Amino acid sequence: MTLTILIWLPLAIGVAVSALPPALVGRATAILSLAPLGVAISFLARFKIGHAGLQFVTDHTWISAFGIHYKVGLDGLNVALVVLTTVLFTASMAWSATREWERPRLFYFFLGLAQSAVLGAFCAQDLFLFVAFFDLMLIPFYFLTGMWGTGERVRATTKLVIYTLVGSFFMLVAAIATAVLASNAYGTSLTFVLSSLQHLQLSHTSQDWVFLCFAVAFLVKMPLVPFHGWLADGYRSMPIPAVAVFSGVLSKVAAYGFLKIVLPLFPYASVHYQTLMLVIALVSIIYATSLAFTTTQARLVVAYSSVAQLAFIVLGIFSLRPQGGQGALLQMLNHGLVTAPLFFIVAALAVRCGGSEDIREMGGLAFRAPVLAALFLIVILANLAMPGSSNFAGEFLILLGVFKAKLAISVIAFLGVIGAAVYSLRVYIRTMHNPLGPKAHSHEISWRDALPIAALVVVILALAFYPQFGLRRSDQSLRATMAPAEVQDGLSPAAVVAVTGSGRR
Amino acid sequence: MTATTFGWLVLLCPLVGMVVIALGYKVLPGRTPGWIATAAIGLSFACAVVMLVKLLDLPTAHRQLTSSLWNYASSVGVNAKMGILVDPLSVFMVLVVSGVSTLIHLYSVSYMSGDRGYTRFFAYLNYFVFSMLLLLLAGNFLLLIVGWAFVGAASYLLISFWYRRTTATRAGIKAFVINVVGDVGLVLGTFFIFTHTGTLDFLQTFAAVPHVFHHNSTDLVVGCLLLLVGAFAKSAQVPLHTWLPDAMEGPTPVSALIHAATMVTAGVYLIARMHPLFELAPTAADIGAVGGCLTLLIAGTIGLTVTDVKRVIAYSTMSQIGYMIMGAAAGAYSGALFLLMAHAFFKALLFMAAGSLIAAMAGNQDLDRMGGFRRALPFTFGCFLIGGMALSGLPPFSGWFSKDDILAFLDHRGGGFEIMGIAGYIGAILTAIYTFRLIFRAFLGAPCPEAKELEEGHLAHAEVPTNPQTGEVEDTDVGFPGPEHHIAEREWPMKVAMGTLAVLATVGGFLEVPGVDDAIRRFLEPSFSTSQLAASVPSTGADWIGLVIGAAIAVVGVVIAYRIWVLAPGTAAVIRERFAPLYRLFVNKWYFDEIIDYAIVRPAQWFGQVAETVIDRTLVAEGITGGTVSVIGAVSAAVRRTQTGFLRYYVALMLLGVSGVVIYFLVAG
Amino acid sequence: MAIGWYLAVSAVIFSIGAAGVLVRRSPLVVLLCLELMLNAANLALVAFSRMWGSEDGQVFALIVMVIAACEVTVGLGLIVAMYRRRMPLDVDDLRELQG
Amino acid sequence: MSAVLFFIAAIGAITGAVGVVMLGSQFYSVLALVIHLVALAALFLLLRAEFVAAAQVIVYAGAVMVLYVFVVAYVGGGDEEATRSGLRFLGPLLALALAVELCVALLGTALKGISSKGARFVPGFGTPADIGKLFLTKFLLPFELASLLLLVAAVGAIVLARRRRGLEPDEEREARYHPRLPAWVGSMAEAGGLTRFEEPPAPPAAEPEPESAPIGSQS
Amino acid sequence: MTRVPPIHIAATHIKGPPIDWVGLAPFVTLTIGALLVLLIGLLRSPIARERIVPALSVVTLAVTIGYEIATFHHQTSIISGALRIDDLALILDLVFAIAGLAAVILSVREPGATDAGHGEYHSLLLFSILGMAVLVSAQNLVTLFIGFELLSIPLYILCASDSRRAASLESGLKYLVIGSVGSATLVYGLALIYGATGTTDFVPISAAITGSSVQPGGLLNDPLLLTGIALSIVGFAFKASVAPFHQWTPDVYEGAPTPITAFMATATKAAAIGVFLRFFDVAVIGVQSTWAPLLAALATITIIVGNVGALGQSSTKRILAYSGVGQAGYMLAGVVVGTQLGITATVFYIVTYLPVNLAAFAVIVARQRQRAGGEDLSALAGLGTRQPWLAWPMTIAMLSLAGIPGTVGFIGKLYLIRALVGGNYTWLAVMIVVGSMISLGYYLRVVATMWMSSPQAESASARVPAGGRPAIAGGSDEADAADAGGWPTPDRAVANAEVAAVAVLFGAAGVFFGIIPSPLLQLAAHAGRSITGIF
Repeated sequence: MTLTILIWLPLAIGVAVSALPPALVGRATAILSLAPLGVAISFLARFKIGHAGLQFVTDHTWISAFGIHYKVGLDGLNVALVVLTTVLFTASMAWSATREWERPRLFYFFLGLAQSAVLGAFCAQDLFLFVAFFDLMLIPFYFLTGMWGTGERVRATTKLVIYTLVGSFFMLVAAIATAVLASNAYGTSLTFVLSSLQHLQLSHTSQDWVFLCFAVAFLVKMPLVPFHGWLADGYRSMPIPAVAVFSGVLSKVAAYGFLKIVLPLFPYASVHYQTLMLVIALVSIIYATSLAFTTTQARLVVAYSSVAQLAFIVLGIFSLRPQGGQGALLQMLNHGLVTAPLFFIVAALAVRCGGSEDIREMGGLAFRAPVLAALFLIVILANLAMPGSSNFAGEFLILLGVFKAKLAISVIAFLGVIGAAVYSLRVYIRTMHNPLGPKAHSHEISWRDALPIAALVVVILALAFYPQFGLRRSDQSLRATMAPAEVQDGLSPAAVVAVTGSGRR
Repeated sequence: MTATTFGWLVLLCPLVGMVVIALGYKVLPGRTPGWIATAAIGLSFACAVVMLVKLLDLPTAHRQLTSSLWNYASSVGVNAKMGILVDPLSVFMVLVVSGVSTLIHLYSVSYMSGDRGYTRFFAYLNYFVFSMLLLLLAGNFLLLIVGWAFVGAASYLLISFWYRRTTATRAGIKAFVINVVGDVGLVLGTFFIFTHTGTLDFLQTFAAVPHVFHHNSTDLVVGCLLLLVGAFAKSAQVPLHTWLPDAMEGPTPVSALIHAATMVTAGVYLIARMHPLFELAPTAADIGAVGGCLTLLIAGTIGLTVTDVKRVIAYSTMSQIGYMIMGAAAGAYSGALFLLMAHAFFKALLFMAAGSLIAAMAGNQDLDRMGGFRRALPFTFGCFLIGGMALSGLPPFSGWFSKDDILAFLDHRGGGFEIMGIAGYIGAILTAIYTFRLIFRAFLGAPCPEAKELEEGHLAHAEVPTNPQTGEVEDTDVGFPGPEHHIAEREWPMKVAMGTLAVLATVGGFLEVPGVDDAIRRFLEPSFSTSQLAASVPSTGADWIGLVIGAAIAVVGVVIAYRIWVLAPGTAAVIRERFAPLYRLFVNKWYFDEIIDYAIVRPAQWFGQVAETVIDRTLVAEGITGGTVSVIGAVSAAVRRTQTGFLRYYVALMLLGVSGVVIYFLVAG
Repeated sequence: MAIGWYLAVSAVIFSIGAAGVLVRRSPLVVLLCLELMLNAANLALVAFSRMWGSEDGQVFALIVMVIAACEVTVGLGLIVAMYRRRMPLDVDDLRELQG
Repeated sequence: MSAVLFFIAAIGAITGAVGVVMLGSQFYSVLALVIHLVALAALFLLLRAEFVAAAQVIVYAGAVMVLYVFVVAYVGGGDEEATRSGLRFLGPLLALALAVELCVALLGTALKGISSKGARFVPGFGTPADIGKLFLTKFLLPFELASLLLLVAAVGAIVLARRRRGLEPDEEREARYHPRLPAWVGSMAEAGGLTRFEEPPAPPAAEPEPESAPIGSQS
Repeated sequence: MTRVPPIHIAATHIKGPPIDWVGLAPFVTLTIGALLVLLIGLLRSPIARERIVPALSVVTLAVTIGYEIATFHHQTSIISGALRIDDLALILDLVFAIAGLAAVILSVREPGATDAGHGEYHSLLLFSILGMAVLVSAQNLVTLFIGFELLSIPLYILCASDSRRAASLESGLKYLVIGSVGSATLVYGLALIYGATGTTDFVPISAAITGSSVQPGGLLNDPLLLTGIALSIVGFAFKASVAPFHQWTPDVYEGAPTPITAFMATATKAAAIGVFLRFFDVAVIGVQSTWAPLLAALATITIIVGNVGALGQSSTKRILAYSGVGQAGYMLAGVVVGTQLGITATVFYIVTYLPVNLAAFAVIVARQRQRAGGEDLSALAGLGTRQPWLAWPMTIAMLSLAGIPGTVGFIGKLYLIRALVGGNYTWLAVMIVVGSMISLGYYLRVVATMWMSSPQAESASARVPAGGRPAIAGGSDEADAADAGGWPTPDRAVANAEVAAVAVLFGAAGVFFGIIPSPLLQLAAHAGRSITGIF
């Protein structure tokens, strides 16, 4: 059972189901999508904790001319994210399966393709392979948004793709440059394999511009201010399952890229631009938060809140402290689990308000929909990272890391925590509480809608009791990936051990 | 089965209760949810008692037990376990909380019956108790913060329990956000301490503190101040107090449980728990004490003018907690906790009585419309009177012993604390005045219509239910107090609960009679073994002097109140005229809401608007995106315009290119 | 005469041909002008072949001559076809394809 | 002596060229080109390129020009009104610039040969014999390809210039005594006389309705 | 040079050069095939003309391809150094042959072919391929020039072959005139080079440039030579439609019969870039320091102009034309580097560019057969639902041209960028990337039209543009009816069988080699190595 199977299984399913009559495709996909989930969980189960290195590695030469390998593997950084991916995609497919889609075969094919691409991006251990998957991820969403979206879908999807591909293309150049310059500098043969590139550090000047290219690609994908131009339109037009996985998983790929590629490969630049990145993240937090409690579109509240969350993640990564990194990883997991059900719930709310997602027209929905209200409450509390939720554990670690790195920034970042409480509760109260809204016709959530949400809520609650689940596997790998930057930052490995080890008496 | 096992059980009972009630929301009939909830809390009280016993078995030196189930978040140097700390302090608090909660649950069983949200109410209530107990038993900072935020969330849920009331939801979000501010303070303070100690565990921290911090070191002071922010937000101390009066939007039992007996006292617990830190950072401690002192004065003044029954009690709560904070910060830990316990008793009692009173008024809480309930609600009147006397510190009620214990300690410490002590006495006189203002106006004097109706034997019911705050007509299908009301006289559970508390409020003081016994101090001693302040106690004589002064002041206050509202009812108006500006200041609650609104809320909203309209639409959408697009578009248009279709133009351009290329080569060559 | 003179002449003729392509609108005359340009090239080739005393240039010139003839033939054929289609014999009116 | 001849020929060539460009009537332009070609042939002779000169006169002034004249006659080469566009002035300027550049290039070279009268004359240089020999040896391939190219040109001329149905000026009249000409009429097949007048499967597109088929968009 | 006195000259003395028939085989095949096709085209029976002729052309091309594959690695220079047969030439020949094959198949039922007579049409096509083959393996100015013309002149005719459309004739004339100006410039440039070096063979030329055989210190700064190079650059650039010599491209591409457009867009461009490689990396590599910056500048301009020009177009053919301009810019960038890696990258890019472009044009042909104004972008609306077997190849083509992973275009870009970065032309690599970003604007537009716009919108805008005509007379109404009715009537589907086949085949190739590029990469690597003397 190699990773390759896991990666390509969803696509295979997507292709296979297109043989079925359209009526059945949805259910079939939803059921079959349990297979990748199962496989992923089996990997999680077999994952050996306490190893920094890769596990379940598959390594074939793909393009020998460039030393490009098809190398996939799991380590502490991506194992949880892989599982998250399968979980969210399964949830989305389950959610879609109970609805009518025109051209269903295509729809589920693209969903499958998307899942394969995301899994590939997470598992890729070769720089070029990662770039390829990273760009490939976009295509299915281009179609999903353009064909099944709402409103100005074509405009929105074009904007989305161009915005993100602009970044990706720069990243392509940067990636190739990384390999080429490295091989020139050290006289080795051209290779894109991350593990080997890690030993071929680039000169400081090249690191600087390469880093910026990567950063742009990732920041656009997340997106952070000021690269969020596509966000509002894109999220507003995407069909719910697509937007759920997009903000749940795809944005994580970018964050993961920082952790997996940028930090180990360009430690000098990471330290050099640390403050810049932290400031960008900080600005995004403040900015997205203020937008989130201004906008009246329920969906956009979620969208902007995820921008803020991702900003927190970046904050954690670029604290260049293991606590921050761990927090970021945990937060990736949590945010994915929270944002997807939120989008499903937004859809459910829209159904109860004549299709409108404007919170001004909602209100008092909790009446006659206590289950929906309860689910929503749990998710929203997790979203505002209430202590006791795993999100809080993540934010706690992130902010602790930043606190150690740059005190002032962490203090300001706490404004984001408060803001999160404000806008989350605002959207909850404006929809669920208060007098009955003008268009509101509340009724209890149906099983088919509740199932994916409830499943995810269960996971959220489980994590809330045991956040360690998201931390214990990544510990070693994270230290490994952070080490170069830390050394570069002046904290020698010894110092690192001192800082981190002091707690464990 | 050690004490910690029962500690876990204490936590488990309410949690199970909540889950059961929540899941059974469709099937549980009638008052069953209420009984289940009460049973759950009662059980956990029982466990707490057992825990106490187990703890008392141990020698004094070994009365600090920890136990952890699993790693909560422990990686890269952070060691947060799912662990509890059982020591006299926590046991004491657990006992108070679970005990009072049991009674309040019992009270609610009947008081809330007839409410559409009956099941939800008890689920929330159990959840709250669970959170509170978690807060108290937490063995490390992370878990403390968790419990800290949980109680905040529970309080939010219960404040906006009648969620169709916009006033209720607004009050809820206000409470929640201010509590989050507190959480943030707590977290940041934790960071400051953690970065030096490298551990989150309480005992390890306390062990490490003396070694890593020198006296009054900046980081420690800042950290402690941030902890104080948390404490102040939770305990409604100036300037983070504005949520508490609004929190009265919640059902009365909620006010009794959360906003009087338990949650709001968490701040006191925190300071007591963190005393090793505070004693090493006196600056922070003193600031805390001052804050408490200010609060008790400000709250007292406001309490004089407010006419909403529950709000008066709420302000009195603020001022009482002001005493506790002041005391705890100054080092009178046992005194503060003593007052905390006593306050839990008599303040819960007061709220319950008020609840009964309000029920009799068919939901109306306006003091101006009340009067003469003495005969209509004899039991309630009795309870109210006991509670009032305890609150205003009349001997021999619990309030007398406890509060004046603190004040005596302050005088004993001397210096700046003397002044605080005096302020405390001023506060005491205010307390006595507004408390008895309440009693006299509500129960004495000419009976109001509702009172009369009740004397004829039937309870008044509002024909059109309206929101007591805004007066707008209530949305009655859900999330609303419910059509019928329940008064203590007719519901034995309420009677039992109130009666028990009345007794406790009366005799509770005798746990600690200077010179006679000091059960509480002795019991708590192990928790404060390291503290120098706790060791130095005023002499018995000093204590007694303090008590006497306190009693005298209380009596004076009562007399003044009697003079103003019973003998010469017009006086109040006269005073109001005389001190018009002062009155305006008090009746507007010192304008705190307005200040916060203008200083923080509005700017934030304004920035949000600007961000959306100006920055996002104009700058990002038009500026960055649109700019690029339009530039490319212009170039594209230019290119296509040159494509005229005129063959000869093509040739011309080509030849132009030729000469250009040739020139390049001639120049380059 | 020095070779340079011949080359100068060829350059002039080449430019005249180019100018002709630019200013004349009748495709026929445009073809003639193209002939001029090719002939200029021929002159240059022959001059160079004289200069180097190698006959490659002359061979090249002959080939160019053939090619010129071919281009002319095809061009004339096109013109006839256009005439048959009643299309205007004026390059400025051939603007159906543009943008 | 040679200088005089050169100047006469050069002037002739340039005047001819100018004439081609300036003269209003296409017919005169053709004649001007003839003059130019003859003058050019003279220059070739001065450069000892007998064979090229001869080919020039025979091929060009002979065959090609005749072809030109025929076509001009066929399409009725009327006068062409002077061009209106700005190219009228821009064009010559461009050409002038080009000429200057080329002269700079040609005369600015450091090669000695440019200013010389050319390499030492070897008897037989430029004779048909030599050229032919080159064609058969070194330039065999170009030679063969040139023949193919001529074939292509011939085919192209036929493909383009042959008559087509529905496009003739006087379609109706012709249709009367040439009912339904097959599609290949005028093709080389017809020229080869390999075809009789029987029914080829005329592609339906060969039924144009004049009114519904305006010239320019045959649809 | 030693001269035989004229007296002794007699035909008997003349020894023809030795001829390596193996190397020459592809050329011979093409020639014979062309002539045969021409003759069979004279036959009477329509079967012969409309079936055998295309079949024979296919056979010819197949045999050619066979020979080329057989003679791979067979490096010789034949016919007294006129031609050089090496892997570079062979690979490019393969490209020409495949493009020709596609063009032949697409031309079945092509009105242009019927109109010009199948024999003539196909033989001209084959002759043009022959010309390309000669051009890219020419080792001698004369051969080069005649190859250039043998490639161009048949195309002039073919562009005009559909002479019932005024547009076709117009494009023919435009192409002819501008082309002739281009070739005149080219030949003048060649003349100057000959004048500067005194020889017409590449190798001696490069020797003369660097060495001091002609002039001490070589000709590195000699204006004569440099001007010659300049003029020849223009000639080639025009063929490769490099800006600012590109303006004929959109018009001619739009006017010409679509199969011919497809052929030109792929084969001609390949030939032009191929001759760039030959000429600049062999003959005048000595002055690379002089011409490289200029070519880089031209490449940049081309990338910008091409991609930007395509943005506002309404005709798919025009969009592809402009995109072709942009792509030429990318390829030229590969030439600039002037290293074996650069050559490899360029060749590889040409190879990747071939299938997807053919697929795209095949789809256009299919649409033109189905309805009036099939080359219009609006004709593609809703294709995704109604004719996925056409929509998918087009989608793949667009994505590949845009350089999306999973398609050959991505690998092609990868290789180019790798070569540029390796050759210290990172800024040019960035230009390529910028170009691709702009290009997304129109590639995605095409895709969006196919998948995301409803057929209703399309049938509303289904107008017959000037020059547009139904492939089947009077088919216009039916076609529109069919479009409005959704699924195409079966006979149409059949009528497009071979076209759709081409589209699907090449589309599939576009994806296949995007995932498994190594074979193509090795092929290209051989091409790179076949040019020695540079590193």
